[in-house]
Amino acid sequence: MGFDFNNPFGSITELLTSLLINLGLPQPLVSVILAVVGAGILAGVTLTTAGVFNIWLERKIGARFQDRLGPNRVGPFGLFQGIADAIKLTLKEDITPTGADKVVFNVAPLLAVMSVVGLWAVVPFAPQLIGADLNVGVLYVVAIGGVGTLSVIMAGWSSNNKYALLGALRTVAMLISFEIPMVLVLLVPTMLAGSMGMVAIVNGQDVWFLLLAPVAAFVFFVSSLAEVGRTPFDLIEAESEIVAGYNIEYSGMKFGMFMVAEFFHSFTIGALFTVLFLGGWRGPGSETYPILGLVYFVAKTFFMYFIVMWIRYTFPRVRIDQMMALNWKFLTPLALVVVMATAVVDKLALSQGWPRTPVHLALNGTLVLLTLGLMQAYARALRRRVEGMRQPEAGEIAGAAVGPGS
Amino acid sequence: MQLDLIAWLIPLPPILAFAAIVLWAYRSNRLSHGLAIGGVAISWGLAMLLFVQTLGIERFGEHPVTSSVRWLPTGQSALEIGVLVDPLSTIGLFFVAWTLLAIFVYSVGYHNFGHQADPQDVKGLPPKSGGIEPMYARFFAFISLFAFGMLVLVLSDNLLLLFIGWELMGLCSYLLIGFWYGRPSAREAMVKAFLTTRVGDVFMLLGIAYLYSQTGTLSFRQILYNEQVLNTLASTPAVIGGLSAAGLIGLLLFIGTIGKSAQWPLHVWLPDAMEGPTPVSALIHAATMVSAGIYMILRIFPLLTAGWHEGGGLTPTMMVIAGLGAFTALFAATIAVAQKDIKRVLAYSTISQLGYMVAAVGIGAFVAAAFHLVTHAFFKALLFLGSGSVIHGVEHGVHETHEHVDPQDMFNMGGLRHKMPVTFWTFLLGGLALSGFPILTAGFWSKDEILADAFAHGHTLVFWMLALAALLTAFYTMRQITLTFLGKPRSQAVGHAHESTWTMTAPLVVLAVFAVGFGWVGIPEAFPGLGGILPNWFHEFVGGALPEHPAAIAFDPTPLLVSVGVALGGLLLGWLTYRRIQAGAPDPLRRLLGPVYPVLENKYYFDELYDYAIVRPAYWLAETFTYTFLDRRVIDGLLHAIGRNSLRVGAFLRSRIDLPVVNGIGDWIGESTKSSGHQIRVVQSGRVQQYLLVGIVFTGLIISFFLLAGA
Amino acid sequence: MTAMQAVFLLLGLVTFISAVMVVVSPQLIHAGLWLVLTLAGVAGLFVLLEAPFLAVVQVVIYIGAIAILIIFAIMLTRRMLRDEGRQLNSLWAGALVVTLILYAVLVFLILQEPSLAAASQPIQAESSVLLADLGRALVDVDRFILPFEVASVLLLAALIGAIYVARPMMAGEDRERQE
Amino acid sequence: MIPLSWYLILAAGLFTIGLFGVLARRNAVAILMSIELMLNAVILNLVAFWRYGQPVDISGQVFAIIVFAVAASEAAVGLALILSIYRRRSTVAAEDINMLKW
Repeated sequence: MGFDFNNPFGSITELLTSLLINLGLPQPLVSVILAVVGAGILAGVTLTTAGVFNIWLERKIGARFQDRLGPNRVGPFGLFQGIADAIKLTLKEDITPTGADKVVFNVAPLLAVMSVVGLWAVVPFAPQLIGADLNVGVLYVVAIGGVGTLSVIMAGWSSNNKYALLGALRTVAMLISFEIPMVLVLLVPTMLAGSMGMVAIVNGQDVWFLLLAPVAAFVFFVSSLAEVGRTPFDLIEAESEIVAGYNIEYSGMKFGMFMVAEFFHSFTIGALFTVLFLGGWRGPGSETYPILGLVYFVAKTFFMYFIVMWIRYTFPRVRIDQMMALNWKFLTPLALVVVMATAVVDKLALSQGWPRTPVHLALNGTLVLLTLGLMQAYARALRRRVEGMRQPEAGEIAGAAVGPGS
Repeated sequence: MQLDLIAWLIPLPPILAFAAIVLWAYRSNRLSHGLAIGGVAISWGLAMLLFVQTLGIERFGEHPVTSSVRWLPTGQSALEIGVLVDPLSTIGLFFVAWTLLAIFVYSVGYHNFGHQADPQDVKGLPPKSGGIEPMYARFFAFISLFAFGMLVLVLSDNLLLLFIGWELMGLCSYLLIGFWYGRPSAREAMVKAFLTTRVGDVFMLLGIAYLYSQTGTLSFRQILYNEQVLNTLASTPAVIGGLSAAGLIGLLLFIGTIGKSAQWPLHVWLPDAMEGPTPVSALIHAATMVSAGIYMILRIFPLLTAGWHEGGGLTPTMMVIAGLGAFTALFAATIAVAQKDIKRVLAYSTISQLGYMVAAVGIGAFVAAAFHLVTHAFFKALLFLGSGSVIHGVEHGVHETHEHVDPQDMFNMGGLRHKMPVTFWTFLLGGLALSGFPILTAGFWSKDEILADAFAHGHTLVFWMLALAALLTAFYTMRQITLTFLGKPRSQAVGHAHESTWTMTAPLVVLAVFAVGFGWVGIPEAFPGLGGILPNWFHEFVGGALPEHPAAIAFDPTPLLVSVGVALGGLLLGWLTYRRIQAGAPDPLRRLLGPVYPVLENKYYFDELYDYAIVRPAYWLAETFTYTFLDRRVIDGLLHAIGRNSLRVGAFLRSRIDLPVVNGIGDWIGESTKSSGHQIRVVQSGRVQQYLLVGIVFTGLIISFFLLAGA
Repeated sequence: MTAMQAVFLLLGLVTFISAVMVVVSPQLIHAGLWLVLTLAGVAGLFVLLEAPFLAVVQVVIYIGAIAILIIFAIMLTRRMLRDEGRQLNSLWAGALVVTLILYAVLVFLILQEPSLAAASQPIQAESSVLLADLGRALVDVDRFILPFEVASVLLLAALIGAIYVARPMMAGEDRERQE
Repeated sequence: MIPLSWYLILAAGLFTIGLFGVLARRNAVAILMSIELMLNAVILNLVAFWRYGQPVDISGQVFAIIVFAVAASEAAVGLALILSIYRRRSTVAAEDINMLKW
């Protein structure tokens, strides 16, 4: 078995597989072990390097948005700022509040990081370079997201702090709510690619799904932002309302883990978006040189990450009722419609032999127009009602007082 | 679309409209009449589609469209409901659909749609001053239900379904006659109509039951087009001597027709039924429901005539039918001559014309009867709607002038031809059709065919009675037209009358077209000059409904001359008598006829006769004999005696047996149940988990018992 | 003992112990968290059974929805949180006896049946093919579409019912009930 | 390899533990959790039988999925009921919820 330098990751996998099978382990178990090990290594390596770098990046770019310089003391361009932060957090005192549920309190941050790192197990960086190509990869993403929710609950409850509990309740309500449109629109790339496996989805993107399903991409992006709890959805740690949310009692590296989890998560949604809608590693030449695919992937991911940051420094925070309304009255119905429409149109297009991309583009265009029209009508009705409330006539008041059903 | 599917669908829209109006739409008048008219328009469209489609079918009578489903299983067999589209039902559907549509549209205008509701109007009374009818939506609901009943009746393929439609219409007739239930006369009329027709219906139901017991089926196809069944029925002697089973069944069913089609002696309800709104009079009591009786005997024609061959002697049943029809025709015509109320004249005219058809059926003139049925439906609906338009216009004048005149009394009218031209011309056409104005009108052709048939087959008595009736018909028709439209206004109110809205006049025009034109499809081939220009399509088409195609009768100038003579003569007489009548002057006939006139005016005192002969004796029987004597004295006395003795026995049983023995046992059972309940009730702790635990333990015990026992 | 058996024993032990903890732990929220662990263990067993789809669905539905919902409900009702008194009712001893007997009988029956106890080789099947087949089977008219649709109707009914039952009473309604 | 009986014994264990919880726990939410345990045992059984029986015939998984749906409905409705009772009676102890007792 020769080592193919054009496809290094595939060769390594094959090598390890044959090695383990020779040790007497059965095939399925070997793939499980390899998946776990591979995912661990991949995620660990990627995230520790990317994490430290990301913190620097975020602070630097954020500074630029706010017309500042940002970190510039530690290392060239302040590059080592992330490392310095990490060291500082590690050295800080680790406080466990009295009355806290110690085990749960300590497990929560671990779970938080785990849930993010776990996501990377199914992210294909390049051809063959994937922790585990589960054939239910998309569903796996959702499942792991659920574990993140659990960590928030655990943190909030175990802190024995009212603000933490309130923050946790808010967060969980939000996470559970936004999971629904996210899961729904995840069906769109699944349908378009005909598989739930991440690699199959990437392979299916001869045309980026962003072009085939821009509405779904939009819904996915917005709901992932909410899942991360990034601005404009950072009301879960709104300092002015509930001090700092579920992680108020955490300090030192445990707090650091929550923070890192959040940073990773924003980065991760960039990666997921890339995989699902931007064609993953695919680009000119990536078939012949898999290494090039990795470059494409990282570039796309960072671009998405930049957009996330851009939004963070641009938009104000929404209120909780606005957030819920956005989810239940806008994203969820839209996602439902998109899923159904895409399913029908795609089936039609395939059976009738229509060109796929224009058909889907037209469908999405129609959906956008419809949505905008509906929103306009809704806004108009709302305005009319508000105006009616401002200057109520005598008869109206009497009518309202009697009301129906009384 | 398949024809049987269309046939199934035809009756549905009106019943859906009825349900929708009654349940939801009744708050909106516009929506209600929209639903009703929309429903009947869909039915109309489907009926026309069916009509056009069936025209193209060769030998349609032998291959009708049938479809049925099992409905009520009865032992081995099952009662079925189904549709039958043969030439007869096609023709029936044709005139029913047209008249329904016309009258529905007419009702919109008649009930003053578009006018403001008058706050003085109350439900149950007609609007006082031209406001919209307070129960507008209800009216449309009722007539929609009626339309359903009529369409079911026409399309049904068996007697049971026909009877259902029949009774449905009876109910609607009752409801609609009493639509203005605030008027005592309307209440009495509705009860009268209902009870009178019920007399006929009971006999009809008897006939149906007898038929079912004899043949085991009620399907038209299986009975009427089955030579064997008919022969068996015709040769089986019935329970009543001298009649065959077929004859008796036919007679019983015919009594249903007597009630429904208001033949003597059950005719008394129809004139009173004019208490309902005029569209109802036109729809139910002229065009459709009363025709249903004729339709039914046409439907069962092979059964009625079982044992009779064309040209042969009449069976007893047919003799009864022919005699009764001819008598009714003449009898009602004489009454119509002396009536003042514009609608009452038409009501008696309807009875008379229905008598014609009955007589035609009685002498075996199937096609002629069907032909007259259709043409009569058109021109009589037209006349009623026209009279409604007249009344409407005169009422308007009454409101304007505040003059207290009866808006339905013809002697108050006159000169309306200038005020209401459309109504006048259409009414004139309808009147001419009714009186059988030669060549031009449909009534001439259909009536002439009946007369020719009667003459050709030697039923001279019938022929002359009908001819005399025709003369009277022409006379009273002209009397009506002259009094109403010609001359000068005889009251101020009439001077202020004006033409009705288009929703009322448009149906008049449509019906007038049919009243004139429909006769041309049935011109006999042998008619001199005109015969053969247009094929005698009607005879060919409808005659196909019979197993044996009836032969066309040879031409004979006598009946033609007689019918032309009586028509023109009657018209002329009518015009001459009434053209110069002054306001407040008595009817010139009064002088002419002397003592006969009051008899006619009071309808031969039939209402009084029934009152003395039936109603009062019934009251007396109920009050004096049954109540006072039988009930109070005999039965009560008996009961009191039994009661007193029972009390004594009871007291004995109670004190000696019940209290010590029975009660003791009962109390003991009760008490012991109570105490054991008290002891057991700790088991019901209200704790679900305990129940579950007990359940599991016992389930385990039972399972292990069976497992161990099995092992 | 093969590696697979070791993995199974490990997972089974975790599942079993956390299941025990679910029913005995005095704090309700701990019970909820133990429940999560039990469910995760069962998900792992599904992976061993080569039903990855069910494993992921188990995580999504049970951990991500049901368990979270239960914990959420516990947190919403604060008295439950504080309720650290007696967690078992008076029947617990009887219940323990009954369940132990039941378990003993079940284990006895399972072990008695030789075909079950044999260390049989599970039949190999390509899991992605199975997944596709599962998807088709659920919407195939000839197979499971009816139960599938009924289940979805059941879910909808449960959704509506839950909202109706749990919603706070309106002011007017309250008055109505008092009357 | 792993014998089928191991799975069955484990599932039986989960089931009886759940049953014990249903029978013995005071708190209604805890009872609900125990019911979930029992349902999970059922699912485990279904999947194990499927795997060792006829994996090509997918019905075991289908039934598992339907049980998932039932479990989700049960949890939602059960929790709604418990919350409703809690709001009215301020208790969630199963033995205190005995309003229908004689």
